[in-house]
Amino acid sequence: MTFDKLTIAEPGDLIFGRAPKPLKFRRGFEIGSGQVFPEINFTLPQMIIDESSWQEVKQIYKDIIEEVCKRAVDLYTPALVVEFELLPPMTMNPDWGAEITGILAAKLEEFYKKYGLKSALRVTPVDIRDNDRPPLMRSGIMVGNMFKSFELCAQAGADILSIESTGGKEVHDEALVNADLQAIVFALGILAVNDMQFLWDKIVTIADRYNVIPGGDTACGFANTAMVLADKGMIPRTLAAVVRIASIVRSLQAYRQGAVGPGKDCAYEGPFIKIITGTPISMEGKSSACAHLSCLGNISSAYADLWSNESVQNIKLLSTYAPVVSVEQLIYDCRLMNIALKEGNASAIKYRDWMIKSDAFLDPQAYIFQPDIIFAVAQKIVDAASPYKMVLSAVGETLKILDHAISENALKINDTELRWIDILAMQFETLPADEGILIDSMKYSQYADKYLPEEYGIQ
Amino acid sequence: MTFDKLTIAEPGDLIFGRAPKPLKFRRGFEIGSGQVFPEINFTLPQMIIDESSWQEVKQIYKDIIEEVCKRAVDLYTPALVVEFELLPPMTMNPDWGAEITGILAAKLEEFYKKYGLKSALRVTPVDIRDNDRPPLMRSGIMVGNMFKSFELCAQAGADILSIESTGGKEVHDEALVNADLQAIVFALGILAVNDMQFLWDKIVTIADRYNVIPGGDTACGFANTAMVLADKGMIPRTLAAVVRIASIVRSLQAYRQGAVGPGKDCAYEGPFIKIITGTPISMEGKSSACAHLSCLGNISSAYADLWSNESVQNIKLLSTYAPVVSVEQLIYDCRLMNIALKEGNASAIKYRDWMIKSDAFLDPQAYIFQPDIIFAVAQKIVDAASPYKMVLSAVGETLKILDHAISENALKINDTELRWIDILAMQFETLPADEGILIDSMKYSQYADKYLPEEYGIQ
Amino acid sequence: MSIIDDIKESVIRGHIDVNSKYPPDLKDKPGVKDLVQKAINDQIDVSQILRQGLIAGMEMVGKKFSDGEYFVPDMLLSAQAMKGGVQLLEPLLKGEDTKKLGIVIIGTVRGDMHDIGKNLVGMMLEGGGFRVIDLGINTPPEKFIEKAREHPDAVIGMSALLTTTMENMRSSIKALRDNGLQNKVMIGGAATSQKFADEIKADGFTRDAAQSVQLVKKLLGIAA
Amino acid sequence: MSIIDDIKESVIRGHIDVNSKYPPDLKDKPGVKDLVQKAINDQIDVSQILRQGLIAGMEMVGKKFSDGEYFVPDMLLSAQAMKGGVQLLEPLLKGEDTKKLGIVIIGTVRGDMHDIGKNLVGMMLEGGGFRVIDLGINTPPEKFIEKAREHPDAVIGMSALLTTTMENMRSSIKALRDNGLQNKVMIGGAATSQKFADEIKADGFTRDAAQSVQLVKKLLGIAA
Ligand code: B12
Ligand code: B12
Repeated sequence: MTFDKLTIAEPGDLIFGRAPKPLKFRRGFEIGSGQVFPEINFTLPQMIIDESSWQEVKQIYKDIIEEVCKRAVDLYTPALVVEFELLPPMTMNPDWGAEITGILAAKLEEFYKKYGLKSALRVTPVDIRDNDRPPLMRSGIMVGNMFKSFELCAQAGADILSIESTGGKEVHDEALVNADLQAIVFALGILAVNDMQFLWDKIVTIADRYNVIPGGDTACGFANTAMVLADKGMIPRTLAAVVRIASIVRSLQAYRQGAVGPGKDCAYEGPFIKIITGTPISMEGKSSACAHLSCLGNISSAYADLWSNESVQNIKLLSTYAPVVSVEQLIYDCRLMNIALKEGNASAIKYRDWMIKSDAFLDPQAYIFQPDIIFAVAQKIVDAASPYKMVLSAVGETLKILDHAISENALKINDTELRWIDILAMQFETLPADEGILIDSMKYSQYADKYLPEEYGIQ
Repeated sequence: MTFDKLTIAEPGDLIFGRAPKPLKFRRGFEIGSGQVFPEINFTLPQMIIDESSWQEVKQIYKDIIEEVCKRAVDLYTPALVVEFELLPPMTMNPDWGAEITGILAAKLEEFYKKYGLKSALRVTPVDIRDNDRPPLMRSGIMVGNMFKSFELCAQAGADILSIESTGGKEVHDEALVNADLQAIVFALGILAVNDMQFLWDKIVTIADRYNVIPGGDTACGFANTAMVLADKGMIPRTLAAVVRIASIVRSLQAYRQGAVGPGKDCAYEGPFIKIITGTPISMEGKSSACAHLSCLGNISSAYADLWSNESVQNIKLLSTYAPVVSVEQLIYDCRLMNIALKEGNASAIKYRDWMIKSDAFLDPQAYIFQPDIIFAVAQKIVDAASPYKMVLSAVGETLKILDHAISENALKINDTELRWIDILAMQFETLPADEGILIDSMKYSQYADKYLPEEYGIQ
Repeated sequence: MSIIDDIKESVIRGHIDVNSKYPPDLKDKPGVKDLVQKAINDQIDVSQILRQGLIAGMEMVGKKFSDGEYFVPDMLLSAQAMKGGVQLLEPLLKGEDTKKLGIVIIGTVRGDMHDIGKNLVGMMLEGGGFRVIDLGINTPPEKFIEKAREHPDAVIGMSALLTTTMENMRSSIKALRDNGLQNKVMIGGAATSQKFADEIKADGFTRDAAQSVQLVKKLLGIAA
Repeated sequence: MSIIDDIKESVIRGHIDVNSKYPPDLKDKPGVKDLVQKAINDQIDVSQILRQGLIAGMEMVGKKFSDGEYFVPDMLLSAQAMKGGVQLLEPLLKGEDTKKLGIVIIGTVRGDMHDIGKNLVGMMLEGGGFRVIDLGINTPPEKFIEKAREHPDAVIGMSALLTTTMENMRSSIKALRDNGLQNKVMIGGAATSQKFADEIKADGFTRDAAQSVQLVKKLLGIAA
């Protein structure tokens, strides 16, 4: 599947709740055809996962899903998506992940039959290849267990398969704190893209075999790390914005291999993918403050087809357990979006534009989330000849846009940041047009010992 | 201060962010004149409060306020209101409550000077009279400590004084689970009102002495208890709606004694008070799911001048501490409201109406939050001759409205509820027009030993 | 339909006697009291009236509540109606019929004034056939100890809703044990959890009143 | 402005040598290396070059970072520049000047692959004058023990970001103690807190890398 033009041809048509390629689910609903639904995530409280605690682990997941579904019914949610993000031991022992998947799927089925609660289950194994440094991406026991995990979870009742894959991260992590644009582009534009090709080809095959939906990937390990670091004042926000843009192409690769969405909640590159591929996306923002703070609290919901809390531990708040609190908040947020949608396009667009105005001018990471900018950057991507060139022209375009925004005073930014816009522009100039040159030069860089070229199919 | 007509004469003028009688604060901002601001609340995690833990208690409040203010600055909030709700030992030992008040006030002052963060501090002592059963409302050591607590907190830097007072609750608690409308009306329309007269007269005097603002009270102990019980399926939602209406008059009494707002966040009767008195109100909804679940998640924000999380313990979530998570969510919610307001009245009203549509038809407690109903009920209240008569005609009107809504199929409601609409109507018929008769009959009721008439100035 | 069934039915509907106007549709019709009196006059076996009429009816009520068909006030009406009937039977009943299943001592711990939840639990337990001694709110450990001494077989139920009073459950339990009292202790209240119960060595926990009857039976070894 | 000041200034600006293009405005101007070499040639006291030039400069950098004027990459540039200078001085320095303040062994605990935070801490500590031994991610207790044996005076820093790996800090600390190792242990990572640190008997905790230098000094009794 190649995308040589934008599936959503008009910035005005990029909006929450509507995607050109909606997805149908067996428990009675469709994503992307006119409504936004909550996607609830949850994880274990502070505890060890091993044989001795396994019974307790299962009980916790049973309790969570029961409570969450009850609340969803009480609040008449039109449909509910549940994400089960495996924890590392659950992928290392694929049976464990599958067992929890089975528990969740059974409960969703029960609530569908008993109360008509429409639902879908997204299952996200861990990219455990990241366990070794330098990581083995295509060989070794981790790779085997990871794919086994996908296989067993698909069997056990998953409706959607996703992953937060980490190809290229071993280089990117260090490149990021060095603010080394060349290494960042190498990691995202070459290593990551190659890995996505390899990885998603296999995931799609598994998904087809068990006839579940190959959802999508996320640049969490790259761009969300950057977002969190920027929020902590450790790296420039401008850099975080650039990293987000540079990560679009590697996430897009999943769709080139046959993924169909819904995109993963923490993939803030989602809107760019939605405009290119037309697939529905999951997003998160103020709703996921429990998982990480952000400067995209409202603007991130402007294009969401699913609205998520990313993750929260199962701990007791004053009212009840945290996952139930999250699902209630998600449901109420979705109600507003759905009422605006129901009122017609003008109202929906109005609401979308409020979400955008709310955040766009306060942070470069939010600024690039405006429809016309998403449109312009996405256009550059579909026009480029190779993934590497896509990254180059998307980043180039973004640096231009930000520079212009600053000179126009359209964007709040402090001096410490300003200095970095120039440095990044300088670095960008030095990027070779031919990726071969970059690949060679990296062999002699400080990053050389971090990655294994053959694991990415390059010499 | 008597209110014999509605200050907001048009249902269309009842909206978030705007109140006819805005309030000015010394740290640079005004509530009710065109913007909605976050009001953040927080409380201690699981721990004991005594001499041995006091240092730790203070440290926790120091940490919370520091983190919350930092985040508020990072997110450019136009202004921040902080509520410090004392815990019982802090009112029993008035010095303790004052010490924490001082800590919070100092930090707010520091952030105002350093970063220009505009802010106000609301302090809410506990109604510790509730400690004894039957409670002494006007005499005894509890009363003394309670007023001392107000006094010292006012001295220590509070900008606003509030309380969740409990006069009449000793009767109401049992009346509620018995669904005994007569006793409910007696508790709210006679006991509670008399206590509010006594209590708020004193609070206003103290506030004036230290030139701080006498905020307002809340029927939390009555109507929120009913709301929580209804949500747990223990009492009819219709009853909870009626209790909310019956509680308006007792909360209104604070304003008759000289309170000027902002109303307390958990006082969901706020919109009725706002339309009558014109004072700004604080509200909570989906934002306070951490404190209690609710069926008013969006509709409650339709008339809010402050938007609150009610309360959350200082525990660590995956991102950071829960109070910081709450303040981030509040700030983003407020941004949307303020953008709609800035766009002009049509947009603000549109957004308000979405909030209303979101919840109004799914629960009787939400149904009565529609502008025209608020208007109709409030009109009944200002037209009535005495507090008791106000309660009667407000409740009567509400029962009529709900009955009509159900026959029109304008409100989702199940059969178990339906049965109770009739029972409540029946009970209403038996209420005497003359409160003297009710007062006498209660002397021989099952509630007789629960309260002390003389503590309410009745025989 | 036999008079026993009628009794059962009127307990379920919470219709006390011919003069009581609830439920509206049964107004002026004979209620539990009237029917029980008639049954007695008809020489029907009193323990049959109690078991198959009154108790069977109350069990149905409990079920309806768990199924969300009844609210607490519905239950209270039925409980009242049942009481009316029992009062008439009591003088005629043999020992084992009147015997309660056991004693439960409940109270909200020191520093905490929340008691609605606790009261509901007490109500459920009474409905479930237990004798309930309610120590009220703001209960110091000494008070728990005193009552526990008087009733060494009683189950103790502690309630707390504040994060800052939960710890008083821990100290209350410790105080009991330090005084050599082995009464089973169950806890509850919005802020509590099974995890917390285990942590403070409570013997039991439930999230809502409905389940508390089962819990007490389990703690007393009456049910599994 | 003396050459010492120039050195300090170029460390602060992160300008390595005349060939390095950062920062843009200093391109083609002499950098730390060049200036240090010149200072050496001018016979300036090497330990003065080190202390008042390089170290003083790096201290300013740390301050700028805490004040939000610098980002991590700014710091790294300065650190690199400083290293360049130090390399030229090393052969000429007397013992006490090169001596490190102490050793810190850091690692992300077993099962956890998050290491960005840990790496930043390591970086800060090196900048702060400590020798850092990084055990990487997914570190089993045995590995901590092995290194702790080799360096009984070293401070051990453990990082964990998952709620499901925090407990491995507890077991790692226990393993150390069970093996009779008394190294001071500090912990950190998004999910951790002072409360948790106390609970698992860690000797120290900080919420961010910046404070970790102070913490280590405190643990080693170098600073209060
Ligand atoms: C009603 C209420 C009040 C009423 C209490 C009325 C009464 N007589 O109980 C009043 C107004 C007096 C009140 C006062 C205060 N309250 Co209050 N209150 C509530 C509220 C809204 C509802 C509680 C309730 O009745 N729930 C309904 C019942 C049925 O549920 P339940 O209590 O959980 O009980 C069920 C189960 O837990 C279980 N159960 C309960 N007990 C037991 C015992 C056993 C043995 C078993 C087996 C089971 C069991 O069965 C019950 C039925 O299913 C809660 C909000 C909330 N989310 O809970 C706040 C809340 C508990 N209160 C709170 C606060 C802060 C206060 C005050 C300090 C406020 C103030 N500043 O004045 C004071 C403190 C008074 C004191 N010293 O206790 C906070 C607690 C925060 C914290 N730090 O823990 C809460 C969470 C509100 C909030 N979100 O901020 N409150
Ligand atoms: C980046 C990231 C990743 C990257 C990691 C990249 C890397 N090399 O570290 C990748 C993509 C690999 C990843 C993977 C996973 N992650 Co992750 N990840 C994050 C994220 C977004 C940011 C973490 C980060 O780098 N923060 C920035 C640094 C600077 O902050 P920091 O780590 O807190 O460190 C600072 C302080 O804590 C302190 N400090 C840190 N360590 C130490 C040590 C000492 C001794 C001292 C003194 C101080 C100290 O100083 C540092 C600098 O100030 C967080 C979100 C979040 N809210 O933290 C999730 C998060 C931690 N990850 C999460 C999850 C679930 C996962 C996965 C399971 C996801 C999956 N299903 O694939 C896997 C698990 C992999 C594994 N086994 O560990 C969850 C954890 C949930 C839980 N149950 O605990 C989080 C919270 C995201 C979320 N909200 O769901 N993740």
